[in-house]
Parts: sequence; C-alpha cells; structure tokens
Amino acid sequence: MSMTMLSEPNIVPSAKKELTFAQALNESLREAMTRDPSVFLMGEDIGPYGGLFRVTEGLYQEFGSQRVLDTPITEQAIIGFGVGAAMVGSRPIVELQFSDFMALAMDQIVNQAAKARYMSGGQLSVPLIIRTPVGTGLGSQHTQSLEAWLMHVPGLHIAMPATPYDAMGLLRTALELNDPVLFLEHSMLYSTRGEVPVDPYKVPFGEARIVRQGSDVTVIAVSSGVTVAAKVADELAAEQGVSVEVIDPRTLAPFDMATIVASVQKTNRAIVFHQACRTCGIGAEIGQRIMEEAFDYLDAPVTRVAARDVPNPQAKSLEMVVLPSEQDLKRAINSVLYRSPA
Amino acid sequence: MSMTMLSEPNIVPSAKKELTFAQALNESLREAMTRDPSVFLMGEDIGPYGGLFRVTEGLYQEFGSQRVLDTPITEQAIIGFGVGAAMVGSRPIVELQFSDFMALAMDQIVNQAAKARYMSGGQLSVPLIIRTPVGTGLGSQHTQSLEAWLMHVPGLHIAMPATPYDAMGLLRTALELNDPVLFLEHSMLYSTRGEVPVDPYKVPFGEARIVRQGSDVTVIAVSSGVTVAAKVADELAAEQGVSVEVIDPRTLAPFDMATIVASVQKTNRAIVFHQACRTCGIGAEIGQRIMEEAFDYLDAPVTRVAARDVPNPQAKSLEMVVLPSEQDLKRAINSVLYRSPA
Amino acid sequence: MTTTETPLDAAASALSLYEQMWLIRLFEEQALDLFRRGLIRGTVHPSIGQEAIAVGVCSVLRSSDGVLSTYRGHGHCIAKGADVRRMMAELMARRDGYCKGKGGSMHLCDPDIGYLGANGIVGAGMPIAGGVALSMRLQSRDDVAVCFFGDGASNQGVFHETANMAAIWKLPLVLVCENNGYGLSVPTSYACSITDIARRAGGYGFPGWSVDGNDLPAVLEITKTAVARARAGEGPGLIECKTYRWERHSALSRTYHVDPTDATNWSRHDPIERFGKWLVQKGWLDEPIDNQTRQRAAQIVSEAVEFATGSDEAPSLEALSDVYDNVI
Amino acid sequence: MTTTETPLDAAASALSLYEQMWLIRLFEEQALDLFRRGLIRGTVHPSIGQEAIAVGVCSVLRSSDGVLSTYRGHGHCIAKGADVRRMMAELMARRDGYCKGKGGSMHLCDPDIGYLGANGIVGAGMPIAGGVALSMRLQSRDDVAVCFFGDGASNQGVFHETANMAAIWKLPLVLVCENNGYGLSVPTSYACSITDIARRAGGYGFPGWSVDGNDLPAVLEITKTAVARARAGEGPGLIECKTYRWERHSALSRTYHVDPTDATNWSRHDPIERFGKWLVQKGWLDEPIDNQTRQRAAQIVSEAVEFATGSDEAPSLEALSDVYDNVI
Ligand SMILES: Cc1ncc(C[n+]2csc(CCOP(=O)(O)OP(=O)(O)O)c2C)c(N)n1
Ligand SMILES: Cc1ncc(C[n+]2csc(CCOP(=O)(O)OP(=O)(O)O)c2C)c(N)n1
Ligand SMILES: [Mg+2]
Ligand SMILES: [Mg+2]
Repeated sequence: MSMTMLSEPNIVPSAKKELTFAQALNESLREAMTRDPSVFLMGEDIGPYGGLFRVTEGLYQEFGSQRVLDTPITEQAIIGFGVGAAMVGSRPIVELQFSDFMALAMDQIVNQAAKARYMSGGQLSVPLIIRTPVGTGLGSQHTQSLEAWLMHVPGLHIAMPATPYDAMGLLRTALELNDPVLFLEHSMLYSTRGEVPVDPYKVPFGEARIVRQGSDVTVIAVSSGVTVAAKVADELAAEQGVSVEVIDPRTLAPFDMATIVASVQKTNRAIVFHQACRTCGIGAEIGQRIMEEAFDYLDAPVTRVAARDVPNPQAKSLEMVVLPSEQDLKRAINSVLYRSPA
Repeated sequence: MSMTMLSEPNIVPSAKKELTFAQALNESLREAMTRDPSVFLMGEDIGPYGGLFRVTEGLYQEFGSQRVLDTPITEQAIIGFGVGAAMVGSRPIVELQFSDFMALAMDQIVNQAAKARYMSGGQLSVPLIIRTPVGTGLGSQHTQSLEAWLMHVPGLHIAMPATPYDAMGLLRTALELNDPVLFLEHSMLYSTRGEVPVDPYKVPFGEARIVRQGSDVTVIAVSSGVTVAAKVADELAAEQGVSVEVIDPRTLAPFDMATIVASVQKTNRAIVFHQACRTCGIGAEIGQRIMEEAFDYLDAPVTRVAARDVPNPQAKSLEMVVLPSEQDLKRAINSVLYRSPA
Repeated sequence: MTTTETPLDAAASALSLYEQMWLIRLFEEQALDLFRRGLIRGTVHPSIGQEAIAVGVCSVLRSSDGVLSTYRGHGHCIAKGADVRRMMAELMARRDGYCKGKGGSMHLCDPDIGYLGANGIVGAGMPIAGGVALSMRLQSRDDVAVCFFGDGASNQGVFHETANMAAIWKLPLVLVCENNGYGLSVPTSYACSITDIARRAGGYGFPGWSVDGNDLPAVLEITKTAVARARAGEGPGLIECKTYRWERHSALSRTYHVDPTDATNWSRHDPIERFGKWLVQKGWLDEPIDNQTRQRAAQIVSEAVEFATGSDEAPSLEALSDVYDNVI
Repeated sequence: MTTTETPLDAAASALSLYEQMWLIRLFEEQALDLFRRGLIRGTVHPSIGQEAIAVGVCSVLRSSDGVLSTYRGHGHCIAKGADVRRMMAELMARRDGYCKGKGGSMHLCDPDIGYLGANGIVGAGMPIAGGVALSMRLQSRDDVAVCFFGDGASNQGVFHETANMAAIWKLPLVLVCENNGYGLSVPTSYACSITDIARRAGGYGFPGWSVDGNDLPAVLEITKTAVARARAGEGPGLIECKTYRWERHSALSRTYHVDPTDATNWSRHDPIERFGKWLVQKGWLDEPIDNQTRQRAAQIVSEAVEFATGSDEAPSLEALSDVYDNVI
C-alpha cells in the first residue's frame, strides 16, 4: 500500500486513526497472524481472557486455540517452547505477564535464545518475540525495569515503544527480524491514545526519534518517560525559556547513538531519564557513550534521572520517593545548565 | 588474635603463609564452619568430590553430610533453599557451579533474596552467600561475567576478589553481613598463589585497594583483570615511562567511589578494564560515575577496555578477539594520554 | 496438645477456628471494599471460599513452625496468628503496617509468629519453605515448614525441584496445594496435566493426599497426619485441597470464570457454612453463638480499619531504608 | 519404513547400527586423546558405554524429526546422521567445523539433519524440544521431537514444566532420560528421589518406560512405541534408559565414582559387545565382518581427524559474526 502511495504522490495524505497503545499492539498482532501462518501467540491468560492488559483481546476468538495458546504458569518453559518453535520455522510471539518474571526465564532468554545463532555458527535462527510489561504501583516484584540486563546481552534486540505509533511500527519490524526481540511495554502506556496511519508503515529498529527539538540540553528518555520528558520540556520552555531537546531511542539494541551524539554536539548537555534503578541502568551506558563520543562537546557531566537504588515499595508515598519525578528532571536540567531553578 | 597483636605492638610482624586462591577460600570456609554452627554449605558436587574447582575439598570429610550438602542439579531450588534457611537463622554458603547458571536462579536471587528485607519492612534477613566462578575457555554458556546484572539490583552485596588475600578477607567479612552476598571468583584465579597473614584479618566491603600507585592514568580493574592491569602498568612504566595507577574496587556493592575519584583527580584520566561485555557492563557505571563526580578533572573521556559484544566463542583464536587483551589495555592507556603507542 | 488431640476436640477451640474463618472472610470483604473506594493501592487477592484450608492447616501448627504463602495469603496470615490491625495497616500503606507500607497485601510478613511471607511470584515460596525445613533440621528443631501454593503453581519448575530436594533429604516440609480451579483466568483442567495434583507426590516417593478443601475437619485431619510425619523425620508430604475461587482473581482483574454457573454451585459448599453445620451437629453452635462469633469477627475487622486509618501514611524517608541491614 | 519394520529386521541395516556404535566409541576415544594432547580446547564429555541409547533411539527417527541433546551429545549427533568430519573439525575449533569453532563439543549442531543442538545447560534442551514439537504440530507435520537428557537433568524444574505443557497439548515429544548413575560426581541414588525416573511420567498422565539402556534392541523397541504414539497425536512419552558412565564426567574432571567396582561390573554390559552378540545370534555377524566394521569406523574417525587437521583454525574475524542475522 505504501508502494501505491509512492507512485501516486498527489493523492490525499495517508488517513489516520486514533488507537490506544494496547489497541495498536492488538492490531499488529492480528495483522501478523492474518498475514503469516507461522506466527502464533503463547502466554498466560492471553487466550479467552485477552491478556492482563487486553493486548490479545479477541485474538483467541478469531484465530482459535491452536494459534493463541494459554499456557500454564511456567515462564522458563514458555520461553523455552518459544525458542524451540522459532528454531524450526515458527514465529512465536510470547507474552510474559510482567517483566519481573523474566528472572524466571533468563536461562532461556540469555543462554539459549540470544546465543543459539552464535554458538551454532549461524546455523540456527530464533525469531522469537517476547512481549512483556514494565510497570509501577504493584510493589517490588511487579514493577522492575530490567532493560539494562537485556542490553548487556549480545544477540537480543530490544524495543521500548513510547507511543501507539511506535508500538505498532516497531512490532511490525520485529516480525521481520530473525533474532529474538524483547518488546518492553510500560503498563501505564496501554491506555494512552495516539494517531497511527491507516496504511501499513514500519518503524525501523535502531532509529531514535527526536520527540522535540531544542538547543540547550538533550534529554534521552524511554518508554513512559518520553511523555514526561516532553511535558517537562514544554513547561520549562514556557516557564523559564529553556529549550530542551527530547530524544527517544525507541530501541536499545540496536541503539542509535548517532542521533544522540549529533544532539549533544548541538546542546552540549545531556540527561538520561529512566524508571530503572540508577546503578548499572541504561543511563550509565548512554552517559558513558556520550562521554566517549562527544567528550569535547560536553559542558556538564551527563546526568542521570533514575529510580533510587531500592526495590520498589507498594505505598504510593514511598514509591514517589523512589521513582524519578518531573521535578527531579527539572532540577537536573537546571543543574546541567548551572542555573538555580526558578 | 588481631586484638592480641594490637596490645603487643612490638612483637614480630604477623607471620604469613602462601596459599592458592582456592585454598584461601577453603580455609575461610573451614574456619567459618568451625566457629559458627549456623554455617553450612550447599551446592553441586561440593561434597565428597570437593567442588569443581576444589574450593570445598576436605570439608565434607570434616563436617559431614549434614553441613556440606551435595544438591541435585536444580539451581533455582538451591538458591531458594538458601534463602529460606537464611531467613530462619542459618548462614548458608551456596555454590553455583558456574556463574552463567545464575540465569536459572535470578528469581530467587533478585526477586526473593535481594528484596526480602525491604518488602518485609526490615523484618526478614537473608544472610546468604552465593559463591560462583566466572571464567574463560568454555564457550558461550560457561564464561559469562554477569556482575553488572547484580550491581543493578539493590539489596545485594557483591565481592570480586582478585587475590588469595582478598578472597579470604572478604569471605570473612561476608560472613558477618546480614544480607545476600554474591561472591564472584574467576576460575583462572583459583590456582594463583599469594601471601596471607596467619592471624585472622578481614577485608571490609566497600574499600578499594590501590594496587599500584601512579600519576598519569587510573586503571580500574576487577577480578582476574587486576593482575593483568598491574602487569601492563609495570611494562608501560619500564618501556614508556608511563605511570599507571591501578585500583581494584574489590567489591561492587558497596562500591568505593571515593578512592577512584581521588585517583582521577590526581591522574585526570581513567580506564575501566573488565572481562564482561562492554555494553551495560560495570565499566559504563564506573565511567559514568567518574564523569558525574570528577568531570572537571577529566582530560580525556573515561575509556572502557572490555569484551566485545558477542557471546564467548569456544575456539581460542576467536576468544582472543572477543576478550580484552593486554594490548587492548596498553592501546587504551596510550589513547587517553593522547600518545601514539611506542 | 498431644498427637491425638486437635482443636476440634473441644467446643472452645473449635469455635475459635470458626471465628477465624469469619475473620478471614470479613477481612477480605472489607479489603475489597477499601480497594474499590481507592483506599488500598496495588491490588488485593481474596481467598474467599478457601478459608477452611488456611484455618484447618494452621490449626495444627505451632508459632515456631514456618509458613510460606502467596499473594492470596490473608487467610494464612490470620490463621497463623497475625495481628489483623497491622495487616490492615499494611494493606492501607500505613507506617504501622507489618512492612511499613513497603510490602502491601502481596508481601505481608510476620516472622515472630512464623509467617515468613506472602510472595508475588507464583511458586517462589516453595524452595524457600524447603530451606526453612532444612534449617529446622540443621538446628535440630522438630518444627515443620508449610508452603501454601495454588494449582497453577504446581506446574512451576520449583515445585518439582523443591519436592525432589525435600524428598532426598527427608525434610519436614508440608506442601499444601490449594486447587481452586483456576490460575487467574485459566482453568486447572486446562493447565494441569492431571486431575489430582496430589498424585504428583508419587514422582518423589512421598505421600500425597487429595482432600475436600472446603471441609475444615477433613483438611485438619490430613494436615495432622502430614505434619506428624514431618515432625517425626519421615519426610515431606503433599496435600491437595480441592476448593474454589469465588471472587475474581484479584481486585484488578476482570470477572472471569469459564463456567459462571460453577461459582453458584460452589457457593453451596461454603466452607464456613459447612463448618458451622458441623459445629451445630456437635451441639457447640447455635444462633446466638453464631451471631456473637460473627459480630466479634466484624468488630475485629472494623477495629483494624480504625487502627489503620489512624496510622500515618508510610513516611517518605522510609522509602530508602531496609535495603541493607549493615551500614558498612 | 512401515510402522512394523525396524532396522533390526535386516542384516544390512542392523549392521549399520553396529557400525554407528563403533563410530561413536572410536570418535570419543579419539576426542579424549586429542584433548589429552592439547588439540581440543574446553572439554569433552564422553558417552562411552551409552552408545546403545543414541543409536537405538535415532534409528527410528527421520531426518525431519528434531533432536535436542546435551554436552554429552556426540553419540546423538552421529546417530542422527551428522558428518563426523565436521564434528571433529568443530571439536578442534576449525573453520570447517559445524559451528566454525564457535560452539565446540558442547554446542554441536546440524539443523539440516534435525540435530538442533547440544546444550551446555543441564535440562535446557527440554523446553526447546517441547517448542519444536509444538511447531511441528502447528505446521501439521507428523514429525516428532526427541530430547536426550540425564538423570541429573530429570530433577531440573524445566523437566516438570516441559512434561506438563507437552501433556496438556498432547505434543509429539519423546523425552529420553539417560540414567547413567551419576550427575557429575553425585550418584543418582542420592540426588533423585525415586529409583525409576520413568515413574515421573505418572505425574503428567502420559506413559513412562524404564528400559535397559545398554540393550540396543530394547531401546529401539520402546522408542518405536513412543515415537509411533507421538506421531499419531497421542502425546508425549518418557523413556528412561538405565546405563552407566564409564569415563570421568568430562575430560576436565577428576576421576570419580562412588563405587569404583561399579565401573568394572558395568563394563561387562558393554552395549556394543551385547549388540554384537545379538547380531552373531542372528547369524549376521562373524569375526571378519566385525573386524571390517570396526576398521571402517576407525577409518572414518581417522579421516575426520585428517579433515579437521587440514582445516584452518577458526579465523579471527569470524569471532564477531553470527550475533545477529539482520544488519538493520
Ligand atoms: C511467576 C509468576 N507468573 C505469573 C504471575 C501472575 N499471576 C499471579 S497469580 C496467578 C495465578 C496463579 O494461580 P494459582 O497458582 O492456581 O493460585 P491462585 O491464584 O488460584 O490462588 C498468575 C498467573 C506471577 N505473579 N508470578
Ligand atoms: C544448569 C547447569 N547446572 C550445572 C551444570 C554443570 N554440569 C554439567 S553436566 C552435570 C551433570 C549432569 O548430570 P546428568 O543430567 O545425569 O547427565 P550426565 O552428565 O550424567 O550425562 C553438571 C552438574 C550445567 N552445565 N548446567
Ligand atoms: Mg488456582
Ligand atoms: Mg547422569
């Protein structure tokens, strides 16, 4: 369809529709299953129930119990089955109900899925997509942001969409990759709405999005943090005349360093904003790489606005202390600008 | 005994003996079991066989099958049993045969052991020590250095001894901590020899060791990398008159940033040297923190000398490409000094 | 109490079990209500309809016995002897909650009474309970460890690992599977390859028993046997209690039962009603006593809410403590 | 071949199994020797004494059937039809090895013949095999997946998870447990809570068989039954083959057997010798044929060494490829 558009450049611009993040994923899944018989879904409560966050809603009814498989509560085997099926021609899309449960399946994710191609000298492919939510509000065992673990593992692709548009476009791309993809979805995003083109489009892996142009400081934010960063940027522009560039890497592996470096060369300052614990989070990697690649441009140290290094508490009054806030981000921006906050 | 020494300051200096790294661990374990009846050992092949790397040799014979427990090959339960036993008054020291197998037990390590104190509001303690080797030469599933995963998890202590002295002294300290300790031992170190005092001593957690003084550049190295870094430093001093300060943090959590910052304030340059994959390894964290805390002192970006981002291959000709070498370290030192290598 | 005596042998102790059942029921109804009113954050997993298991099992335990539980653990916690006020304060994220608000419903914990923690990870309590049992043996205590878990959890790998390890070491571990017909939305009949989960014990060479989990005396009796074996050093046992989850999985979940008439049928097997009838037959319960019992339970729950409401919200600074014990 | 025929029905095919057994034996003896001489890096886990299982099981498989194996997998790999030259080249870390030197002995792999990989993680092949079986079903193929694993691995959680999942979905999965009496240094009698691991199948409602794993015709017969059931959509099966590990765990290990006389006794049950006798009884084997067979096997092995030796060492630049397929 986009081909048609290219050859008919003068027709009306592609129609758009509004979808929630969850609906965007749901549509991509439906589309993939319709197009490609090798795609099937597997996970806990993804069948008749439609998934804890409704991402698979209706798909069981549409594609039946052979292609939308409710599983027992056995994360290691769920991923392991995905690995095996992917090795012999299927394209499994597996859901882990919360990303904290990756801890139960790290052997299959890391020692098997990520390394199968390499260890076999390129003979095996594991085109397995693992979708899993990251969250807040449910205590220490249901809200961890563990993307840094994954980014440390060669052989994995990692997507962290922030909008319905990216969720749909990245999932489409993920389905064309022949290696495992970790698709991290923030639970606070599922009900957020956004426009997506009616015509099929894709978002490539490894291409960051400049969410908002700016000249004073670069903020790199991921997942649910992107909207927060954009909002803070708008407010700071209005309130204090500070011009913040916001960049969403969209995928962590591959990682688009070029866009970030170009931005920092312009702004000379950078902040990484993420929900994961500060120490050894992706902020460390991104900050370090900015130093490596744009050292002479930096007018202030790259700064991290991240969760405190404690498990996530259940009480809201406590979680607010632990998770990075808009205020924290504003403070950090002022700090790298060597300004006292207004 | 060290008390005695303090009150008799004029007697001969504490006697020393030479031990291998494995023997130092073995002696500390024997000593702990002798002193404290709540200490017991658990793991695969640690009983009559004495452990894959002989660390528990003789202990089964000495303390019997109730305190030196061979386990089935079930890593998740091994750690889980350790967590439970630690909660109710025991001090289990558990061996995972290779640290790659942590991937099978991450739920118990991360979601249980690390968070039990916090989630219970301080009511539970998990004084569990997990000893596990990091290695090389055995392919993708037996040689990973995953310390960055652990450093990302609040609630864990992490030790990475580089010498028999530190192995013994850190293990003694670990036994006094009331929280889980990951004790990472490099398999290439087990047979290395070193002096240790005959009298009991301890090495505190969170106190880096300045392995070698220097003024031109700071190299932060861990585990088996420490000796390599010291050797490179000696060679560069002799060959090129470059003065390298080598620092071994010894523990990653807690982490002695102060010693590193002080060093960088002097040398104005830093390199982190580790065997783990570069991306999201501890080099990212250490580099980023140096930038945060010593930005104005840095004359060059903090540089990482680390493994390439690929799984570890079995062939030596390939592994040599993947793992960071002495040459890589020398090149990096010259590079941060803006010198062309001699 | 000697090996032959049980709380069912005397009116007073039997009635106190009855009161416990009501306390659990009313506590959870209250919790669900507080959740709906926005006064509890996170979620609440009710065990309504499963009270006979918690009360029956814990009635034969000592406070030095260890219990590991799940997110669906209010019942176990109450039956093990916890302070309902501190429980409610924890659910409501108050400073006086058991975990100072850090844990919430899913991580209730009171080690002083041997309640070693609920758990948010399906199955994770099992090896922990195994370790507790191991430590008891190493300490030469004749205490036992009990782990509650669901039918869904019985498929987790750690079930197998724990069962095998407990078996080879003959540990004092009692595994209590609450088979309530569902793991979240998925029927047990779909997810579990056999009908009687207790049969899995055969794979480890220790006894397994299936019992009507809504029949308190039956649960108690089997538990007595299993616990006595465990205390005597005869090794672990697996008790499967067949029951039913009346409510949705958690307060956050959409209502979902494959066969909605199921729930209606099962409500006829209300474990509290059934135990009430048993007490009536014994001549220990009549309407006035029944009413008093419920009122007492209701009173305790409302005092708990009052206590919790009167307690401060978890103070911000607490967020950063209790990560480590030692300040090194 | 029809369902009733087997390779044991004719002299030629039976003798070819015999030759395969010798090939495995000699290949591994050669590999151990190369290791001792420093020509193989890492380690080598010999399956000497267990050849009847690999050959018996694989003899009823097609090349489109999938096999998942372990670090102790040379036998499975050869029996599934791999090129011994490329195997040896891989052990010796050469460019022409199956994995270009990246995998080594522990990660041998040849998807073209359905050998989907050895594995260095005890137990990890099981869920992968389950997924292979699932995919075959989804593709409406009547192929099966076979997973080899040890007695030690049978205690891993994934065994349980895989068995349950394969059972509820009635997948064409055959689990083959090689019970060789040890998991590294630990006797199976210590680590495993039951004597007959096959009994564990009862916990999942599918059949389990214990068989003398040193008796090739017996292994073959049982496998035929299990594979036929699986192909017919009747679901998974578990075959326990009782055998013995003659050699140390791996070339790196210290020699260790709890009862050293065991090994001597078991060597009397040499599976190759036994199958040889069977062939003699059939009138298909005599000394000249026997000698020829061994010589052919020896010849193949020495050609493999020659091939491997003639191949370049894995070229450095290869170290960085094969991490991802797509260059995006
Ligand atoms: C490891 C893990 N997987 C999934 C979940 C999400 N989850 C919570 S409870 C539950 C159902 C558990 O079923 P069952 O064991 O039968 O216990 P029940 O809830 O019925 O008491 C699921 C899937 C979880 N908390 N942990
Ligand atoms: C998860 C894991 N734990 C431990 C090991 C180390 N290890 C390799 S083989 C082995 C023994 C396995 O025993 P078994 O399953 O009986 O197979 P066998 O070696 O006897 O063929 C052990 C402990 C490993 N590779 N993976
Ligand atoms: Mg249930
Ligand atoms: Mg074995």
